[in-house]
Amino acid sequence: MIVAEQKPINEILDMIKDLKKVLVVGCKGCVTVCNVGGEKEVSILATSIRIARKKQKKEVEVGEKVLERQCDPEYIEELKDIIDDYEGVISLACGVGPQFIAERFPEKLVFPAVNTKFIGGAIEHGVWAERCAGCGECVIHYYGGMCPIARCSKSLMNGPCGGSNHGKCEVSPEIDCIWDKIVRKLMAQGRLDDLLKIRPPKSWLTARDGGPRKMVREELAK
Amino acid sequence: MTEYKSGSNLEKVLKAGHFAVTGECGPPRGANVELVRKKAQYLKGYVDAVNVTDNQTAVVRLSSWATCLILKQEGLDPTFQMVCRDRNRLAMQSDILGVAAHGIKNMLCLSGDHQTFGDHPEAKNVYDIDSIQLISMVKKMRDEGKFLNGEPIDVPPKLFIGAACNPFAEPYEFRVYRLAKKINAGADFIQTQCIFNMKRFREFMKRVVDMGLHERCYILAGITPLKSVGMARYMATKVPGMDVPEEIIKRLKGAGKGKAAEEGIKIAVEQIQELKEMEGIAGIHLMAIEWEERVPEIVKAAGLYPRPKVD
Amino acid sequence: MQEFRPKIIAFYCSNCASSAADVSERMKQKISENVKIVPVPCTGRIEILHLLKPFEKGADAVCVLGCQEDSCQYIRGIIQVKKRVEHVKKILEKIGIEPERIEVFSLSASKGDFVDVINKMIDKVKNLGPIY
Amino acid sequence: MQKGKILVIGGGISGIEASLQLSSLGYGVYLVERSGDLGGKIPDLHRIYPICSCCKLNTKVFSCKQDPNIKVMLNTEVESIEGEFGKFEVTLKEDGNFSKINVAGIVISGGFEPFDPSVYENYAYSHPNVLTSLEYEKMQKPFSEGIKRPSDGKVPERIAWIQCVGSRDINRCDAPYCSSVCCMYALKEALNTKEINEKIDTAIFYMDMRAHGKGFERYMNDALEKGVRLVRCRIHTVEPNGDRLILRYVDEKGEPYKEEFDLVVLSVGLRPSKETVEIAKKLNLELDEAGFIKTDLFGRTNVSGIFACGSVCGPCDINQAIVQADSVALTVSSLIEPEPFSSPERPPEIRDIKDEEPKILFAYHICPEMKEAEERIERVTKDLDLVKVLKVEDIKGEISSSIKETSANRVIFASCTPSVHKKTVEEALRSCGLNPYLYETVDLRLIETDEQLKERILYAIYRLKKDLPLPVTEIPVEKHALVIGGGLSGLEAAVNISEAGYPVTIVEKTGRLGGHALYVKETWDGMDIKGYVRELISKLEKSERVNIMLNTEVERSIGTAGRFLTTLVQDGKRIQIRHAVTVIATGGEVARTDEYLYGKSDKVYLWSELSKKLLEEPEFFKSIKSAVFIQCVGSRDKDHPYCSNICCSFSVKTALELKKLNPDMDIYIINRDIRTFGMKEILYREARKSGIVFIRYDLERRPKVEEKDGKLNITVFDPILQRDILIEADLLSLQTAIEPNTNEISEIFGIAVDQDGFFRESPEKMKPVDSTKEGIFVIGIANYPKDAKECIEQARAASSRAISILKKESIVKGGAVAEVDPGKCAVCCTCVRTCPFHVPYIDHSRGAAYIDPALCVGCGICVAECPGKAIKMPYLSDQMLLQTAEILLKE
Repeated sequence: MIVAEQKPINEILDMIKDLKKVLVVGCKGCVTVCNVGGEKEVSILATSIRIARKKQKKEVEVGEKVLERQCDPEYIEELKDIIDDYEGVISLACGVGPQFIAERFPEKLVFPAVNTKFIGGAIEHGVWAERCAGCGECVIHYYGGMCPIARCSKSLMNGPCGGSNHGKCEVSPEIDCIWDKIVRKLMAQGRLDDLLKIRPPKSWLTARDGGPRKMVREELAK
Repeated sequence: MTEYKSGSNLEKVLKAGHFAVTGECGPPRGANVELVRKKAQYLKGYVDAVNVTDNQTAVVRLSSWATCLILKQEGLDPTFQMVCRDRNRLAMQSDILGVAAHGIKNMLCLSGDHQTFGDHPEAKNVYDIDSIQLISMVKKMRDEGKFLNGEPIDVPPKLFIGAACNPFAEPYEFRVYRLAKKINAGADFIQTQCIFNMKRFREFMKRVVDMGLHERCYILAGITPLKSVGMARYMATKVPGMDVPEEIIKRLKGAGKGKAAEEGIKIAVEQIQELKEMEGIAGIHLMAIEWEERVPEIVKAAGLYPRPKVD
Repeated sequence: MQEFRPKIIAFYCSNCASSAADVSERMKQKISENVKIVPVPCTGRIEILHLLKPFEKGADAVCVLGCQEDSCQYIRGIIQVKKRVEHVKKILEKIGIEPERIEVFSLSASKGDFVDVINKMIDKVKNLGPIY
Repeated sequence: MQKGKILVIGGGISGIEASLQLSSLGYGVYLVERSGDLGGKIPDLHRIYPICSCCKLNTKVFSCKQDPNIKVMLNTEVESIEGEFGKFEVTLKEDGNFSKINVAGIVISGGFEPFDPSVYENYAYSHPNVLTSLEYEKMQKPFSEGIKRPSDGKVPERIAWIQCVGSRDINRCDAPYCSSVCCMYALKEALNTKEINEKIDTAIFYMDMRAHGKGFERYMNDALEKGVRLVRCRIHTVEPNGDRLILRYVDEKGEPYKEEFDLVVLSVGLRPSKETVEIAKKLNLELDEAGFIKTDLFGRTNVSGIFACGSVCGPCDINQAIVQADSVALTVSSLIEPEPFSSPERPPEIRDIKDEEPKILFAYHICPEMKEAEERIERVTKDLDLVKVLKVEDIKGEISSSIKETSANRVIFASCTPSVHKKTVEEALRSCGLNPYLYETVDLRLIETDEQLKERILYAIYRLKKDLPLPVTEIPVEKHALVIGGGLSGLEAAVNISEAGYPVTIVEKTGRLGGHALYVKETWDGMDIKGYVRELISKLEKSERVNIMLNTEVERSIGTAGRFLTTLVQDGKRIQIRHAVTVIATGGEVARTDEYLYGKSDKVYLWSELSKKLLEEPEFFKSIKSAVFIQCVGSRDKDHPYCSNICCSFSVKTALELKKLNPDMDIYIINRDIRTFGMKEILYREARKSGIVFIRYDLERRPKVEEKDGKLNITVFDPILQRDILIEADLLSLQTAIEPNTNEISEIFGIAVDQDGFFRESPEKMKPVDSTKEGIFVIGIANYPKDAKECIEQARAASSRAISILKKESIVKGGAVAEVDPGKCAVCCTCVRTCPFHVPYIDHSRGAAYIDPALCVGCGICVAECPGKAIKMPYLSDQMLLQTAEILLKE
């Protein structure tokens, strides 16, 4: 899933400081599951805004709405009937949501309330970790099912650098050295030969380096 | 007549079978050419080649290639260092051509410390290719006369290719294979991380020799004289992949107040003596960090002065 | 000028805070009328929004009175709510409200701290003055 | 088998508990009490360590009074008992009227009476400022005047407690035993005094501080921290000096001291109740040397059909009395077929009140002294939307009759500790065909004004109108018991439950049954434990109802009383079993140590090793010339701040045994206190008589052990001689702490442990073998270190309570539980991960998480965690919680 985190509330308040009517819009997709943009967080943000503006003695009217997903235009359409009551929209979806809203309602101000972080999963309750960098050409089968592109701080493709330390990355003891894991796993599997092969430089053409990406599936697209 | 890959002084010394000594010069944090020249004077005549670091520890410094040029003017044989952090494959290849064009003949290929350690932690890193891919790219440019994309180079760069090796980083059991991988990729010489734990290094070298890796490439053992107990502690705890055994720290402490530096140099000299006898070791790489002025003394004490002249 | 009498909402665990209240009673301590106490079966039920809402509705402070971390009948209730209170503190701080206006307390069954902690809270909030 | 009803003589806590337990096992019970009410001595106590007593007892008292199968007969004495086992004919006398009843068995639970100190002239008991501990306790009770000096009503500045008055003394009071409870009650009284007025100096004069029970040592440390003084000496004389009293004593060093106090409290010991002993004598029951009724392990007296329990059988605290009462009920049920007065009534079907107009009944329960509160309630409730306001004594009975009378469909219950009465209120609602969760409670404590009370009642009314609990369902009880742990306690429980006719699965981690008991020769009073355990094992092996699973561990367990689902792993294979009750007896281990040359010298043993060696090679000890025991090794210290209870008795008992093997052996027991509580005191006396030397040490001055020339050299500071002495020894036994095996099990079952790692008892209190979760019983060493006899008693008590659950046909679940809305569920697994009890799972056929209402405990944690707001708890809805501030802050 897409993992995101909420922006500091003061930043959000600053974005909307000149508005009197805002609509807070959540999404029931990834951001609900990662506890950042579902029904719960919509209410928390809306309440926080009300308290803050009451404190600032600046009137505000905050609406609350949660959409099924903000990455499909049909659901964005559901805002049609209520959006006119507001000057601006705060989206708690990943980076896709506010853009879809902005595209659909060009006259409205749209604000992102979350920072989209990475593609990852929950390794335990409340802890998410990055697993994929969206490079466009998956190579994890060479590496025991682990991705050095997303999970090595230096995206090294040919083995651990000299900074690997007790299974942790030189960048921070919070980060696992993925190469330590890859080496141990492949050696345990008796795949030393694979480790000794020199992997050639990767083509980044499939990644974002090749320009903004778009995908058309001929068999699906109209 | 011997066939040289680049014909650098270092390559010649090694090929002639001498026990090589390389030094290191950290470029200044500015365009202070005088400082570079001063450091060069300390080293001149005492080392066979001088490594010039490339934004070491991700701190911005005078560029490696520019510093190399100054050293060359001072009559030293510089080793151009390049890390994968700051350049993509285009910039790398053009810089490689650049140094070769100016007569620089050694190059050390590294991954580079992560930028979060340095003075611009907000920077975007590149890591387009990794150090091993860099080694093979340089080799391809030199030996096949081709760019990475396979297109021909008009006058290929002649460089003696080096790589780094840290026998003390984890996973230990893999380190010797990683060394093999670098040699397979095309490394002509290896400079190791500073060695303090001689026991572990002996074990490592035994595996290197067993695998015959020392016959395929020159291995220079990294030596850093310790200036103080504080420095030793810092190295032991703060620098990733560094193994400073407690007895070394004890020994420095035991030397008494104000005498730790002398003891540090003594330890370094003892290490060099042992390394001279160690099978598979072709020389040492002396990294006297911000302590270049003591290099002559160490080289002399280790019986490695004067340096041989090979033509 | 009229004295400022802070309005406080106190959620409390009807299992554990109960014994602490008992001791307070015995020590003849009193609770101010402006403190509104709300029993819940376990403080683990209290969400961030429940803690935030009273501020919108005019409370000057909110507190949660639960059990000791190692004696929660539902094992993790008090631990969870403590984290949520921490989160609410961060929100309050960022919107310019003193984070001390929300607190969570683990009461000890043997000490009469039920009223004690509430009174301390009242004193603290009195010093802070009204929010709005 | 005999069949019939049971007579219980004595309405103190053991009699009450025995009656309730017998009733739940199906008996009709006559509960006869001489005085005007049930409860025995407890109503006089200010608090029961560590909490308030009256409410907890009241629940049990009223349960007795309401129970159609318990006939409570107050102001009644037993005139005569004729006949024999199965056919006793008892004549009772009530206010001069005689009546006859026929019973199959008799349980005597006549309790104790405090020792009368007036026989001692030297304690100046006739002085107004010298009180017994019970008299002092009455003075401390809530709503009474507070602590005053009786002679002039002044607040005392200094109070002294004198321990062992009428205990541990054969010279003058004929009490060779230790009364077990006095050290703790003195600490409690002193600590309560400090809490009421911390300026009062409190000093306890004692010989050995016997804080040997669960949580006692911490309580003692807490008292010390709060400034309670402990002075080690025996006080011989109390000298009156006007209103004050002088105590003269010499400390251990022989230094004389003189202190003056305003009050002196005599910590009087326990004696068997005189009246009961008289009955016992009439029945020819055997008494022990101290005059208590002699029973076997199961509570049987020498006369068949007559049983006894509680402090009439020897000094015991409230928890032990309850355990014994439950155990004796089990014994009765194994010998007598139950005959009830009436068969249990099935409560009416639960009706749906969704469309009914809310009608709220307000019931309150308060202590008689709370006049002011009562008036306030009457004032405040007058104008509120309530169908009736009533003060209740008998909570269940009066609430249910009022519901019927007013056709109320919701209840507000107010009392000073409503959490204690919740079950009773639920039962009342259920008995009227209502969802048992249709009530709110109002805690009457800390209410000072009418406004406060009104606000709380209004909030309760609002909630009752707003939130309706989920409908409840009846779930059939799984007629199967799971016992975890194959040691003495587990075996005893498994045997009892299976003999009562229920299938039992007993799980043992290791490859053999028996546990530590296999290495114990006998108990302190000579019972052959090893043999007893072997007998239990053979019974289990023969039983068709018992499934013994060795080398098996528990992986997880969910559910509550009536229905558990537990996964076991045996040889890597997973086996799931369903059961109604869980008995956990995972035991404990003797802690290892690296002190005192343990592991370095072959002459140094852990006590468990010594016990084993003594069993296997008794010959070895004949050549030993000198043996030393060191007590409290790594125990009662920072890491183990509790007393392991049995080590003192072990050492004294073992020392005596060594003396028997080799009368010339020199034996030293180096200790911090000798805690041979209860009848074990007699053993201690015998040990001193036989020449065993006891030397006390402090944590600051521990003994030192060295090995020289094949001998152990033990140096210890003798506080009496005031110098180090050197002992040459051939053998050293180290009595280390007992550590519980509770870690993983407590997590798997979601039950709490105390600060020392032993299982915590139910928050409802006065349920010593119930864990913090209904239907899970915790017994044996894992509950707290105790001797074999107490382990067996606990196992029997737990079996007895387990059987009363197994006997039920169904349990009611629902109401205050969480429910998933499949439409909103994002199947994100948050509930699966955060439920402390591992109840939710993803049901793929629903495409949503599922929470089994039978297993949910209703904590609300998943409701709060669910990111999609898909889990509801109608009992405490979001809507309600969000409006709370609005309702309460309304100007």
